[in-house]
Parts: sequence; structure tokens; C-alpha cells
Amino acid sequence: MSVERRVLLRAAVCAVAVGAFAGMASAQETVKIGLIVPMTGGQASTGKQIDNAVKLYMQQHGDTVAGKKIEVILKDDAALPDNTKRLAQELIVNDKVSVIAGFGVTPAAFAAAPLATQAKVLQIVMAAGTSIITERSPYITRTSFTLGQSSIIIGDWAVKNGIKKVATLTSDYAPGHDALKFFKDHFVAGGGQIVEEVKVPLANPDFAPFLQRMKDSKPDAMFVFVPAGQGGNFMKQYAERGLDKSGIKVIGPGDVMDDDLLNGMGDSALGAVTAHMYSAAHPSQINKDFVAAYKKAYGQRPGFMAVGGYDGIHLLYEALKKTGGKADGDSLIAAVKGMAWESPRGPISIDPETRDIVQNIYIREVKKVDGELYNVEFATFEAVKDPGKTKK
Amino acid sequence: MTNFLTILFDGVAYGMLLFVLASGLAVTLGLMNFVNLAHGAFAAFGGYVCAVLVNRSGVPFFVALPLAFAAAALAGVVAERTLFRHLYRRSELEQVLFTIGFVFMAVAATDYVMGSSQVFINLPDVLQGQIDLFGVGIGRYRLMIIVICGLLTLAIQGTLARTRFGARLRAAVDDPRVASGLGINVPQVFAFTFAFGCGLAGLGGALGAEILGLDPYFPLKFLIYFLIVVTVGGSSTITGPFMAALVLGIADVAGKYYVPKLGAFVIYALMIVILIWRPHGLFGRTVAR
Amino acid sequence: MSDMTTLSPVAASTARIGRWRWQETAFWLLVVASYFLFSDRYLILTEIAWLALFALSLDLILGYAGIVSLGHAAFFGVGAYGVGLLAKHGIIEEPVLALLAAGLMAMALGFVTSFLVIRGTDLSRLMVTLGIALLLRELANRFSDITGGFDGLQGFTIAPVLGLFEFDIFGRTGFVYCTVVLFVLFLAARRLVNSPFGLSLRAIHNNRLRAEAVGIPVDRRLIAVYTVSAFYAGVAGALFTQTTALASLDVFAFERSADLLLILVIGGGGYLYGGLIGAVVFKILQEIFSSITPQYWLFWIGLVFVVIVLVGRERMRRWARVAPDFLLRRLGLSRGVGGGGSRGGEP
Amino acid sequence: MTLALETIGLDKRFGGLHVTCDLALKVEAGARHALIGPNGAGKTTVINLLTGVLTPDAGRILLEGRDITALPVNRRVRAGLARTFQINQLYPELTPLETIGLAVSERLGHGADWWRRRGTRAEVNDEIARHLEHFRLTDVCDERTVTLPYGKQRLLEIAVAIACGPRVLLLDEPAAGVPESERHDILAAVASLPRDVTVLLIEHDMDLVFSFADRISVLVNGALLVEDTPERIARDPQVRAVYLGEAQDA
Amino acid sequence: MRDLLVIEELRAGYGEAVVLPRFSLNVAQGEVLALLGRNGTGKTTLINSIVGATRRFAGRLALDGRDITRLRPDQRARAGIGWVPQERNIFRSLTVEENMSAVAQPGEWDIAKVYELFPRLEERRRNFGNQLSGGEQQMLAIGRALVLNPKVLLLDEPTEGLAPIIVDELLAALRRVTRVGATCAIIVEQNARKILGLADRVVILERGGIVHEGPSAPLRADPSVLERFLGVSGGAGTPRDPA
Repeated sequence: MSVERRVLLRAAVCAVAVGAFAGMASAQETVKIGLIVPMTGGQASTGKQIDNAVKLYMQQHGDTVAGKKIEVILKDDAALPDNTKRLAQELIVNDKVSVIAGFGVTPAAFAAAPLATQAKVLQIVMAAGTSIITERSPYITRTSFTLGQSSIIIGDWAVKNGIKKVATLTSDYAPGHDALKFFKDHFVAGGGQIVEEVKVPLANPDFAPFLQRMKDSKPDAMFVFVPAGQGGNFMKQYAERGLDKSGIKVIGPGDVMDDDLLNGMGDSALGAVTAHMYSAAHPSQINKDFVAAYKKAYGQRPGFMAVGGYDGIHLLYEALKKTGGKADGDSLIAAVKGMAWESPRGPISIDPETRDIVQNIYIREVKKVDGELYNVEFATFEAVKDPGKTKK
Repeated sequence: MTNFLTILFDGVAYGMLLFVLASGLAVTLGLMNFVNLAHGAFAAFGGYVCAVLVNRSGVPFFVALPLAFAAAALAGVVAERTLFRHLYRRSELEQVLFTIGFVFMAVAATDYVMGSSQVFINLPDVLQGQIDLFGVGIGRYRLMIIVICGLLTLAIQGTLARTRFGARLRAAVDDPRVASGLGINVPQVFAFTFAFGCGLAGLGGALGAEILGLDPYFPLKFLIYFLIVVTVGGSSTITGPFMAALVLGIADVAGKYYVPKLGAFVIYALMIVILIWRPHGLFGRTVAR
Repeated sequence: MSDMTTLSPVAASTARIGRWRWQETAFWLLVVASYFLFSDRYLILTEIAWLALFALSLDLILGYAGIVSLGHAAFFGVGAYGVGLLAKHGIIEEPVLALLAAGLMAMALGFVTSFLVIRGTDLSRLMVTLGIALLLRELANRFSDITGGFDGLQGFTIAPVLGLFEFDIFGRTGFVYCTVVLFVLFLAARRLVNSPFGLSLRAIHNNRLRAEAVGIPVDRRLIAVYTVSAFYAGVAGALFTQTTALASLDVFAFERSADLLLILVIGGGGYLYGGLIGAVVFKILQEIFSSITPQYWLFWIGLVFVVIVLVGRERMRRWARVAPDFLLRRLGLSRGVGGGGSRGGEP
Repeated sequence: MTLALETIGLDKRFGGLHVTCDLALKVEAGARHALIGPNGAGKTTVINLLTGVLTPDAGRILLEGRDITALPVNRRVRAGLARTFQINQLYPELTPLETIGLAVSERLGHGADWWRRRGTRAEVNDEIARHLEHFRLTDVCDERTVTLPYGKQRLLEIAVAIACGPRVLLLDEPAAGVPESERHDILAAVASLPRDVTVLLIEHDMDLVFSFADRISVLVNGALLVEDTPERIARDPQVRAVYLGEAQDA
Repeated sequence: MRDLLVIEELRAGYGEAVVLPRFSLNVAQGEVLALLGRNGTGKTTLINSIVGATRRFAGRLALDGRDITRLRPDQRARAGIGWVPQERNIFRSLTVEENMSAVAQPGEWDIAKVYELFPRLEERRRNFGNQLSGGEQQMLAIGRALVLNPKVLLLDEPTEGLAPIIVDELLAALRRVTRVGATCAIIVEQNARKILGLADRVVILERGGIVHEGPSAPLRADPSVLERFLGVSGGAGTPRDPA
């Protein structure tokens, strides 16, 4: 391919001219929030739930708090950490945001952490669930959950409820390893036995061979963690293989039973027991309102990602109220510590020590309510801290 | 033994599904020398049509399947006549750029229209669960896939082998210059074949939603698998991709079952080894006569 | 010089080989100017710089030698993890040395895999290269105790360049560093393609049969350039890690290789600047569209690809000849070349 | 007389098709040797076997007494065996200057130089200039080959082969497809090939064959029918039978 | 008799190469034309140009009064051009019968009639193209062109690879074909003697141009013309180029 070199300069001029975009002038009275979430790619639904929830919250509560106008700048990182880092850096340096929030996956949260430290900017993690994220910067707080929180609870619950033999099926990546580790710790310590352990590649179209292994090992229950998007697929194939009929219960952290996919899974999901911090069926008024408003706005049931976003923006609003509108990282992080409130998921607070979330973990079972599938809560473990930190 | 048979059964079903999804690509790539990376978009289209018909309009699943085929085939015709037709003479890299652009647009448009969450198709009860046959667990849905895809394969083979159209198509592939000189309208034959391939993809998308999942990124997520099937099989026949899909399906499932630790490596490693051994694919034609 | 006796056409022609054209000078002056003009966009400029180097690497094998690859991210990834691991374990901390070391690692991989790639058809090359990259990704995921697995490589910092220049939050050091590396390697590549070796690559690409029939050892040349290209890709990966202080599995991703191919197709291969221009266009389009619509930018960038192909390169080239002049006239000379484009939005 | 090129028992089959049967071809050094035969006689296969594109099933090929049967294409060229193609095999995007330069620098062992700018070796430049001059390509030396008139391309095809510095040159239908107006140049170029280079000409054009060759081999069905001087070939009843279908009459 | 095929000032070749600089020829209804010439003189190019498989730079073609210059090859075939390619080009993944049924058009010739002509083909009707011997391939190529029921039959070296007895049979069949209906044939041959008996007229090509044209009868009596143009010696009709 030969291109006339004469074009070089002109092409370059074109490119530069098109690329000449300038940062916007920042007004004094606004507090800017950089919301960096995956809006495209495999994790897009995470980003969309968070974005929806943030928008919903701001509709409900206005865009002014403590005399400051709140402005959210949405950026898509497609769950690629280098994108996250660049976007965060540009938001901080050019757009002068006071808060960076979002972070769909752990590497993305990691990538932004040093920037939060360096620029002294509050970082609110609304989705990513690896335990050590909050230790990466003193300016990080989290409004989602850690996999440890739900995994140890389901481990304890399994032991107490007569489940002796468990086969595990977890995605072969860090969150999956986390879930497995915490579950095993508590389940085996309580006398349970792991009869089969399978790690599923992340990009895996067909669960058949892994499910067959599960079936062959004849456990009382299978512990499952797959990333939120794959839960539906998994349950479909679980039923297809007749595992539901052979009495192998699905237990696990709640990711696999994400509310936004639950209804599509069909009746095979009935009876699955998971531990999680949120269910759309959580029987509180505040949640009913939240679900109703969310459904009205987006025609969809909110999942746990949405709640993470909803609480994240709420936390910021409350913190700003407390600081009287001061939006520097130090003031905000100080205000955040120990903050407690009633969220749609139930009572939650921010651990003053770790800045991580402390919340109730509910044991839920999938049941049919008014013709729709819901995770119906039947047991509550109160004020669970992230076991990744308490252990140390 | 029964375990092995179950795994074999699963592998065959998976392979068959891959074949139906990829066969259209084999057609465009092998017969028409057109690098259609947008193939998966037609599969996703068929899948979504089926999902909407079944879930929202209450059309029975078995009625929706042929409709998915028809819709994707129609979309294929439209796309071929309006867009792809102009690209047959372009360089392969330009075809890549164009069809990837097309996929991007399809993905974003699907996201806009259908949302980014996964979509499931409500299946009739007959297709759910497993039947036990002499201790071999047979999934009903997978059985249906094998039956449908098997019948389709026979139908394709039959069409190719027994009909005048099939003969014309094979003639056009064997030697387009002479076929044309003997009165066969080669572009028309190819266009029809293209549409048929898209229809197959659409049907595959509808059938595969249950096992592979269906979301806006479907065309990109499974592009690699389509390409693997076609390259490993060799793109000049239809038997090649069929055998390759079966081999890969069985190898993938068996690999993941028997050595789960190496599960993810099996399909890639197999592909590399086969392609180094036979660069034109298992059943490809070699250049030298 | 005795051979330049008269102004014979041959002498005149050979004297022109590798001579700098003013357009090239202008291009690089613009690169320098961008340092001053877009001081708030160093980060994306940095990204463009290493992406351009990465694309340059693909250009060497695709644009010159005609070897397609859908797995170039393999070398990028090796470079990226290479630098990260060297820094993490304190083996080589100085970035420039680490850069070289990581490039050499990728080069070694390139040499080994070149034997799998030089034979076969375009399609099988695409798939074999892709397969290699995907296998490496799985390996990196599997050996998570070394690589950090899905979470990415953790706990390393990048030392100041030459012990003097710290990587800053504005990305200034990163940008200058990447641009200098890009320029140096560009010069080397320029030298390479203007050498007899470079010409023989073009010959192989043009007509392999003829190339063999004049005695060119085709396979050896292809192995050599594939290895060099791997070095370039490795260095690009290393720059990525050094400027972002990140290395995660997605460095091996299929999307990275695919994007790279698109970039080169957009810019056009075989004249060295194609990858550079492609990288600029691709990144800027992505940036513009994703800042307008973070959800659906994919649609618009897809549309651009479709239009590019439908309109055709020839016609675009004609437009490209007219458009900048038109733009310059509209903006008036006083604004200079870097004035806000129609889509950029005025400050 | 020494032999420049010799094949001993050369044999090639494609599946059931026996395309070259026990071929013993002898080309004397400095000869102007033509290889003719009706369509399908297997001439192209012979060229492909000689140049290494195809591997024979049996037999040996000797170039100036040296066994080159096992050498790959490019090594045969360096051993001194160059060829032109029946259908031009040129580099569409390269100029004649570059095309010839490639062959010259490869022969002089500079082809792999990667750090030296092209055109900085006087010896290479001089030789390129000489070839361009000789084949009347100097005035188009900087134009892309694809834009050249067909006759010029044909000249370049021959020039490239000569630039490889062959001891033996295989000319495969050098005048094929050249329009009448440009034919003269080609014939002149062929006639003025250096005398010390042995030439094996494969040609249908009997004018060219008989004006050029001092020795003719006739190939029929993959085997050598007869080899002799042009005069005797012209009178040979076997050959006439092959070309005129006189078998029954004769 | 009226001209069935008219070629006017045709300039054609491949890519940049012009093989037929300026070619005109008429073939009348019922006529059998023998096209002779040594290798590489443009015979096959002429056939391919009538079929539409070459690059046409200029000129015009008409078939039975209809201008076919701008028709695609497949349209020309349906308009009445029956082609027996030089390399036979049997579709190798089609059976013998399919090779014909895939292209057949209604008319006087059908597959059954071809089987009458070549009983050997009927024996092998279920065999695939790549399993046939050279002679069988040649028969099939001819049969395949016949079932197109063409107005002009173009045969590019049809006797090559056929046993003498088959050649006689074939030539007899061709004679029959061309005598009935609005049909004519152009037969390219290297082996001139074989078809002199069949052809009405002979055209000899040299470098893409006609160097001899005339009825075949005189040539049968006096082969010296053939010798001059087709023989194995230099100095044919045109002056020798200065070399």
C-alpha cells in the first residue's frame, strides 16, 4: 500500500484539528464526580446499572447538596484498567473532579488507587469486590461488598444446615479464587467436605463438562461463583443437566442470582440458596420505593450493582452535607468514616478503620412471588465486616 | 463408560451448534472469498428475533425457530444486496475493516434496542431437563440441538448433493470462470447461498441462546470460535467445518471434563497444531494440484 | 563520491532514497508542537504514542512483508509483563534498560514463533497468531502467583527515567519518554525499510515467486523481520506498563490485536506513517465518540469504518488533499495549524 | 563441449498423470537451446523442476556438473540458474530500478544489509545502470512497474533474470502477449543476451525459435522426442507428425 | 446463409497484454469453422473472448443478430454460446450427470441424447468429475456444451486425448449437430488433418491475426499451405524480425 507522502502533513493537520478539544472551565460552586464504569464490553450491564442508579438518586434528591451543584461526568473504561487509569487521571487533572467513583472490576479500582492517593481525591468503589482494594489508598471507600462477606456466610450457613459434601465451581480469576477461599475456610473449618473443585475459564461458552463433574461427585450442594453476566447461562445448564432434580442444591454468593437476570433463568433457579447483601425482594419500605422507582425509570429490576451505585452517591451526598460542601479528599474521607444509614439493602455503615462497607448479609432462597422469581431472604447475619481484613 | 458417552453426547451437541453457527461463514469465506466477520451479527439477530417472538409475543418456540431463520436470511439478503456486494472485489483487509465496523454498529444498536443484559428464551417444558438412557444422561435440549442440527446438516448435504441448485453451487465453487461461461449466474448463486448462510446463523443464534447466552456482544464474543471452526475445517467444503466443529466440540468438552485444569488451552492448542500440520485446514484444498 | 559522476537517472534516483521530505519533518514538528499545544492531554497523547509504536511494529510485518497477524498482542503482552516483573523483583529498575530487556524478551518469543507463522495461508496465519496470544493470556491467568492473574501485576513502581525524570501525574514525562522512544525506533525502522533488506521485504510482499527466483532467501527474511517486529511490539508493551504502572491480562486480549489491525488498515500500511496516523485517528475518534456517548460510541466508530471502506481510500486521499487547506483557510493563518476543529468545541 | 545443464532420468507424476518421463536433457555450455512441443507436452513442468518450484520424483539435475536437485529455488539462482516467466512475475509496486537492484544486491551478497541505505554502493548502482541501459529501461526506471507498458514489463522480466548473473538462463516464452509494436525490442533484447550465458528457450513462436536457436529439443508427452539442429528438426517426420497430425499419413 | 456469429474489430487480451489486436470474423449458420495455428497464436483467446472470459478493450460481438458485447458470460451462454474449454474443466465435485444437469437448457439436446452419443458416459454417470479419464472428460465437456443447446458451439481442442475411433464418432456427431437447426461451430485444433474433413472453412491464426482464410477443400488436396503456417520451421508468412 503506498500512500502519497504529500498527504502526510495534511492528514496530520486534520488529525490535530479534530483532536483539539479543550478542557472545560471549572466553576467554583460545582462538585464534580468522575464516574468511571464499563459501559461497553462484557461488563457493560454493571456500568449501566450503576449509571442508572446514580441518575435515579440525583433525580430523587436534586443535584444540589450543601450549596454545591453536583455534576457527574460519565466515562466508559470498557473494564480495561489502562483506560480507567487514564480517564481518572484526566478527570482529576483536567476536569478537576473531587471524587472518582464507579470501578466495575478489581483491576480498574487498583489502577485508579495511586491517583486517589497522589491527588488526595475520594475514590468510591461501587462494584469491584476484591478484599484488598480499600487498602490500596487511604482515600478509598466502598459501597458494594466483598466476596468474602457473602462467601463466609454461606459457608457457615451450609455447615449449620446439614450440608456435608460440597462441590465447588468457580470462575478462574481473582474474584472466583477469593470466593472459593473464604467459603472453604469456613465450610471446612465447620466440618464440611469439599468433594470436587473446578475452576471454569472466564471466557467459557459451555458449562456442560464442568457441570457433569459436579454431578459425578454427588455432593449435597454445589458452591458456585461465576461473574454476574454468566449466572443465567449457568443456571440454565444446571437445570438442563438435571442437577436440580438430582437434589444438588446451588449455594453461593449472590452474584450468580443477580436480580436483573433472575427472571430469565426460569423455574430451575427455584430453591437456590445464596448469601448476599441485597435482594430486590428485601422487605423494607425504602427498598420497595427504590425498586418501584427504578423499574419505572428503566423498565427493569435493579440488581446489586445498582444498589452499590445508589448507596455510593448517597454516601457522597451525606459526606458533603457533613463537610459543609468541602470536597477535598481529606475532609470527605473523614466524613465518610463511620457513616451509617438505611439503604435499600438494609442498614449499612462504613467501617471507620478500613473505610470498607459493613452490612447485613442475608441468606435467600429463590422463590416465586406474584409469578416472578425473587431471592427471598430468610436469615440475616448482621453487620458483617470484610473478613479479608478482620482476619489479619 | 456412561460418563464418557454423556460427555461425547455433550460434545457432539456443542459441536453441532458451533457448526450451524459457523457454516454460513464457511460459505462466505470459502466459496465467495469474502471475509465476513459480521457473521455473528446475523446469528445474534436470529437469536433476538426468536427471544422477542417467544417471550413477548408468545409465539411457540418451535414456530419461532424457522422465523428466526427467515428473519436472519432476509437480513442477510438485504445486507448483501445493499452493502456487502460492493466489497467482494476489495482487499481482504478492507473487508475486515468494513465487517468489523458493521459488527460494532450491530452491537451498539442491539444494546440500544434490547439492553445490555443477557436475554433468555423461555423454553417449553418438553425441552427442559434430562432423560436417562441406560445410565447416559441425555439433555433434552441438547438432544433437540443434535436432532435439528443433524437434520439441517443432512438437508444441507442433500441440497448440495441432490438438487440442481446444489450442483450449480458446487460448479460455481469448483470453477467460477467456467461455470459462468456455461450459463450459471455465479453471483446470484452466491447471493442466495449467502442469505442461506445468514439464515443458518440466525437459527444457530436462536438455538444457542440457551447454551451460549445471548447479549449484544454475542457477535464479537463468538467470532473467534467461528473462525476457528472454519479455518480448522478448511473453508472450501461444507464437510470440513462440520467435522472440525465436531472434533473441536468433543475435544473441548472432553478436555474440560477430564483435565479441567487445562480446559481453556485445549481448543487453542488443538487449533495451532492442526493449522501448522495442515495450513489449509483439515479438509482444505492444497494449492498445488 | 565517485559514483555520482553525472546526473544519471540512477544516481539521481538512488540519491533520493531515504532523504527526508518536508512533509515528514512537518509531521514530527507537529508531534513536538503537540507537547505545547495540548498540555492538558498528555495522557491520551502518550497512549497514542505507544499505540503508534505498536502499529509501526505491525506495519513492518504486514505493510512491508505482507504477514497478517491477529495476535500481535502476544509480544505487546510479553513486553508489558516483562517490564512489570523486572521492576517488581528489582532486577532492572531503570526504565530505558528495562525497556530494552523487555523488547528482547518479546523478540525471543517472536523468533521462536516466527517458524509457525512464515508458512501457511493468510487465514491460518491469522488464527495461529491469535491462538498464540490467547494461549499466553491463559498462561498468564494460570500462573497468577507470578503475574497476579486477573487482578493484574501488583506492587511495582516505575523508577525515574535515567534516574532523573519521575513519571508525573500530568503524564508529561510519560509523553516525552514515549515520544522519544517512538522517534528513535521510527528512525531505526526508517533506516531498515530503506535498506536492501527492507526492499527485499517489499519484493517478497509484491511477488514471492519472483523474489525467490532472484535468489532472495524468503523464509529467512521473513523470520528476521518478524523477530524485529516482535521487538518493537515488546517495547510498545513495555512503554504501556511504564507509563501506566499497570500490567493485566488484557494486554494479551484479542481486542488489542484486532484494534491494531484496524488502525493499520485505517492508516494504510507500507509507508511507515500509516500506523502512526491510524493510531492518531483511531484514538481521537474513540475519545470523541466515547465522550459524547459513553454507551454507544461503538456504533459511531463502526459507522466510520464502514464509511471509510465504502467511500474508498482513493477518494479519501483526494479529500485529504483538499480538506486541510480548506480548514486552514477557514481558520485563518493567525490561528495556526492547531486551531480547534469543527468537532472539538471551542474553549 | 561441457554441459551447462543436464537432467538425468528426471521423472514427475501428479497423481496418475505422468507429466515428465525419464527426461534426459543436455544443454551445452554457451548454447542457444530451444525446447518446443505441442500443448500439454509438459514444458512448464520441466521448467518448474529445473528451477526448484517442483521436486522431481526421481532423477537428478546438474548445473555445470554440480548436483542442484536438492537445492531450494533461491539457492539455485545463486548457483547460476535464472529464469523468466511465461506470465510476467514482477513486483507491481516496485520500480524497474528497485527490481533490478534487488537482483543485483542479492547476487553480490548485500541483500540482507539492513543498516545500510540502499543506493550507497557504487558497484551496485553501476551495474543497475548498465542493465537499465542495456534493456532500454533507463527512462522509466523510477516508475512503478504496474504502470509500465506491457512490452517494457516484458523487457524488465528479462532484465531481472540477467541481473541475477546466471550461467544458464531459462527463457519461458519471452515474446508471449507482446503487441506487435513492441515485439522488436524484445527480440533485440533476446538476441543480444551475453554469449557466455547458456540459454534454454521455451517458445511457441517458430520464427523466434528458428532465428535464435542453434539446438532444438522436442518434448512430447513429457518425454524427449528428438534433439537436433534446427534444420534437421524442421525436416524430421516425427516432429512434423506431432505438429501437423500427419501420423496416419506418414 | 446468414451469419450467426459476427465479430467486429475485437481487441482483447488478459490484464495489460493484448493477444488479439484487431480481429474480425463471421461464422454462418450451419458452418463448421476450423481455427488453426500454432501454440500461442491467440486461438484460445479468441474462444475465451467469445465466451466473455477475457478482457475486451474494443470491438463488438453479435449472436444471431443480437448484440452480446456487454453480456456477462453466463448471459452469453444462455443466449446460445456453448463452450468446450481447452482444459475441459470438468466440475470435479459433480457427477457426470450433474455436470450436465447443472447447466442444461431445454432444447433438442438432452442428457439421454448425449448418452446415445457417448455410451461411455452413461456407464460412468454416477462417477465424479475427478474420477474420469482424459477421454471421458473430453466427452463430458462436449456433452455438457451440447445440453446447453447452443447456437454456436465453441470447441477448444476437442479431440485431444480421445482415441481415434472416438474422434471419428465425435466428428460425425458434430457434423450432425451443425447440420440441424440454427447452429454453427468453431473448432480449434492443433492437429489440423483431423478436422479438415469436417470443416467447411479454415482460418489460420498467427500472432492474433488471420494469415489464411478459405474453404477447407483445397487444403485437403494441397497441404503445403498448412505446412507453411503450421509446420515446424521458421519464416512463416510474415517477414522475419531483424534479430
